[in-house]
Amino acid sequence: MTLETPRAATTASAVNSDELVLNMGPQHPSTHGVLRVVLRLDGERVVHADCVIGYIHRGVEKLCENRDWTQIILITDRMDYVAAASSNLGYCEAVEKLMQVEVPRRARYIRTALAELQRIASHCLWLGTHAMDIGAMTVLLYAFRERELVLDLFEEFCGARLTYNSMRVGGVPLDIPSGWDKRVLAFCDLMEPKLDEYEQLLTNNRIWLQRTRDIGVISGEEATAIGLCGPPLRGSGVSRDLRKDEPNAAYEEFDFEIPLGTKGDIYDRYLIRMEEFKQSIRIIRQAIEGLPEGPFMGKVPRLIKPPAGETYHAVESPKGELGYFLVSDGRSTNPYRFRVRPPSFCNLQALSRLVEGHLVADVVALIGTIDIVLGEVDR
Amino acid sequence: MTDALVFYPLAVMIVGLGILVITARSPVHSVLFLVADFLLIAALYITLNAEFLAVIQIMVYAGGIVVLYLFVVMLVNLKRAPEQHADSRRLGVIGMALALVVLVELVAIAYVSSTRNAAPTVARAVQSFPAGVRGGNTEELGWVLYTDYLIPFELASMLLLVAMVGAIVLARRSL
Amino acid sequence: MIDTLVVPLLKIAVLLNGVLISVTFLVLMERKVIAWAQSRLGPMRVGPYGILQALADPIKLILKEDITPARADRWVFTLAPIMSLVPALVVFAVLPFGFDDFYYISNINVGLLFIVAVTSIGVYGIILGGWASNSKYPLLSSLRASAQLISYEIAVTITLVSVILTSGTLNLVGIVEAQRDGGVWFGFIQPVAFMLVFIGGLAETNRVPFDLPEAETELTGGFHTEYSGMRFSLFFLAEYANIIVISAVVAIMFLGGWLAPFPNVSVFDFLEIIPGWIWLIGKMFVVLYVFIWLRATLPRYRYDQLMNLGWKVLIPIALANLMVTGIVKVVL
Amino acid sequence: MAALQSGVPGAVDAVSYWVGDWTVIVPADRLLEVARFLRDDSATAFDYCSDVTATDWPPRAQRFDLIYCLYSTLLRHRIRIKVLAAECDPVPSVTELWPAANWLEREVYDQFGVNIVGHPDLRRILMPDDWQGHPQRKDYPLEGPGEFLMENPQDWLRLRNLSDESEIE
Repeated sequence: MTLETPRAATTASAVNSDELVLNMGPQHPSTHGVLRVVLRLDGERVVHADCVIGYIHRGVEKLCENRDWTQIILITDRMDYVAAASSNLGYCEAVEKLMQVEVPRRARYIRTALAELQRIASHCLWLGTHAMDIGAMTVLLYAFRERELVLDLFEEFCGARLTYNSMRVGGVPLDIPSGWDKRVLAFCDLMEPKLDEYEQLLTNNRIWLQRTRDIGVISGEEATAIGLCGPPLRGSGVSRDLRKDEPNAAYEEFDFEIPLGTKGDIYDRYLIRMEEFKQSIRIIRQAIEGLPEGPFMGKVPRLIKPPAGETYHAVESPKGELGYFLVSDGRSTNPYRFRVRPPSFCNLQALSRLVEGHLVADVVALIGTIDIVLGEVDR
Repeated sequence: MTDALVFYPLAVMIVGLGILVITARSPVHSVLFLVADFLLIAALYITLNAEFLAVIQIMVYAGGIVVLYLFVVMLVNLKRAPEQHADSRRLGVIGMALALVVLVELVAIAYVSSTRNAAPTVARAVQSFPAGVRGGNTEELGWVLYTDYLIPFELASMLLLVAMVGAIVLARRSL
Repeated sequence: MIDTLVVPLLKIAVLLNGVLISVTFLVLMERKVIAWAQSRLGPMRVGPYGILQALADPIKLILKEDITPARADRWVFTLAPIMSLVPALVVFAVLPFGFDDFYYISNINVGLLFIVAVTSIGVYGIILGGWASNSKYPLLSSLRASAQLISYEIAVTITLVSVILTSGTLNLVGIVEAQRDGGVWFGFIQPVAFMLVFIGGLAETNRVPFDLPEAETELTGGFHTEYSGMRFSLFFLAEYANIIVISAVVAIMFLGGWLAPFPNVSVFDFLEIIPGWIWLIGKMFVVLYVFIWLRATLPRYRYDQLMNLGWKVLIPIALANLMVTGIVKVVL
Repeated sequence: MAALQSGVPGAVDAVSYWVGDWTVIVPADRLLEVARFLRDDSATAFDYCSDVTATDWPPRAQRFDLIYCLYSTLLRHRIRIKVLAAECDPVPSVTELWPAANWLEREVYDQFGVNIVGHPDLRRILMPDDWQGHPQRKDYPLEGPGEFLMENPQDWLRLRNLSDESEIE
């Protein structure tokens, strides 16, 4: 592209007339829920994009401030509803930090395995919908086929397929069912060849490369400044994964790598998530094979009532940094302040920066690459 | 007799559609009438056994050029009320004068060609190939175009090329 | 009287019904093939293995409410689906299914050009449909669609010229005759042209990976977003009828039409026991299958990439192919 | 670490350390100064703003705590800045330092009604633009302010100060 001279601009405006304002969403097949993006278009090129969110704002924070500490676990399920276990993990650990409770090692291992299974399920959903947005229909069904298997494992563990309520302050509510560990390992064996299947369809597909390379490029410094987290931040080459940087659960005992991108385009973010699948499988294997004996629940009073104080605790959810800021007044059984730092919300903020100058079709691809869940954005 | 039966209704419809083109209120409707008009003219060509010409008429005019008209008409803001011409009467006079010139020209051409029997090659071409023969008049048309009329043909294509280059230069002044 | 009026009318009736029915089954075939590609079953409820789905779909569409948006241009809104369906069906008038008089409705000398010309009229349905809806997504998509159709039409038409040079005729029956006499399908003589026409055909029928005008995930449905009921189904019919036309053109021009395979090898003469029209339909099926297969496999191009491909890749290749064909023709 | 930053700007009211988290309390008018120092100084290098939020303590005169959670991607440490503000006190926006704070501050404004000044685009974010009240305040009832029915479309138009349908995009 060359810069237009003023003269050309005047002739162009005579023909082009005005910019077109296009409302993408809240009812649109690829805004992944009820995101609304108001696009100002010059032809098909996006001049400006403004995200309008809040369509499923349910006042989760307010609600949680009126529920007691245990009931909240249920509500965290309903924020990022495709990665409920990660939300559970973050919340339970934040409360444990507030109460200074020691969590037994076995519980931490189980939590890690659950969180990583959840990462695989969430990434499956991301992969399927992202590919679908770019037009590759089959990947969606392949990815959902495997996600189904993860959901089966969760169902076996805690009885639910979507909103698990799978952890408690101090540990996990139940020990693993007999044979579950073997089935998890069998799933890991099955998942690895399936990943190759996805990659065959996409990684070297020339159309896929054309659609994803050099689209939505963002440098490491800018990504940090704008608050990207999770795979989009790592795609820009910033090494920041809370599993390594601030190890929670049992991550410091496991051996895994953090994939980093170089360019910060859609393709890099895609490759990173594909690699995270493999790393997750690696972590699950270590967690299940090395599962220690012992209690699965720590010593926690029946009525949870943390001392007065406040804390911020963040975990690496599939979407990025999922942080909980909790304030306890030490008197009531409700948190005084319950604040979630939702990764999707902060990542979505970068959308208008990413899409500028790209085409309408890229907007869809970029929404996909950010991997948002509106339940978490709007809360 | 049958020729006349086909020709006159066609001619009436062509003229009628032509009038609708300039009287229709919405420009898009005008363009649509124009398409219909071109299709009927193509039908007229078929009655003259000029299949190739008929198909080219549809392909180039109906399928190509009018689509571009439609683009322009659609993209220009139609909601704006048609602007009142400052001096529509003077424009009308100029229009009438131009129409008269064209009319005189047409009559002159018709007169000259009927007396002097111009374009003998084309007439020969049409007559030498009766309709229905494999290859039809397409071959003969190509033959005539690339031999007797080579220079006008090449000139016309040069003109189009220049127009194309000009259009690109206009559209992308910043190149 | 019977020869000039009744027989053609009968043929037209048979062909039209045949086309419409095959469209419904083509939809079923598409759903089934894609389902198998994606390790699912596809429609299974209506009839054995879901075969009657082909009938249930049209019934559903006919019975649905037909909505005209409040601010639409009523006349054009109604006219658009008709304008897109009619050309798609008219083309079948010149498609031959055999050498014999019996197998075609009309055998005109400029058959190939006729097909190109008439399909180019189909653009109007799309442009007008998008415009008349008075809605932004359809307008965007109709602009996309018409630009796409016009660009790829140029590439396809230039490519067809090189095939015409090889065959020496514009007549579709003549083209198949030339393949019979030459003893080889044009797909082997003109492999580049074959690929170009195939790709151009994908683009002209808005198929994946060129399905931008109806890119559901971008433009919510494309130029027929505002259409419903019968008018929508007319668009639908037109689209699939066009796919059948393209597959027929590809089969006739490059795959020997109704000729049995290996027309020059006497060992394979027994293949000619099967009637020619079955061969043709079989070849069309193969082409259609590839269309569907691609849909299950490939992602979608972006609009500018599509235009680049059309103007900067396909058209130059088509021109080069034309030149090479011309030189070879002169030298031989 | 905390000693370092308190040594340089000299604007910190209090420092606390509890369950592994550092918190500094800063007056609102010194916030930008402290924040810029924390971002730019090589010993702190807080280049990442993870969260901006608030807590409402109604009986207090300065009822709001604004909390800025910062993180350093280079040194991998965290800190919280806390700013106390009354209902109308202007609190400077840190959006120019960390663009990430843009939506987070909008949310604080939306949910608490904190008077943030210098924000480039201060609109409601989660609640509708014409919402009355700020839901996260402690004096806002959980069930909401109660809804009033709008049976007549004209009511809806009047609510938005529109005269007729044509003004609606």
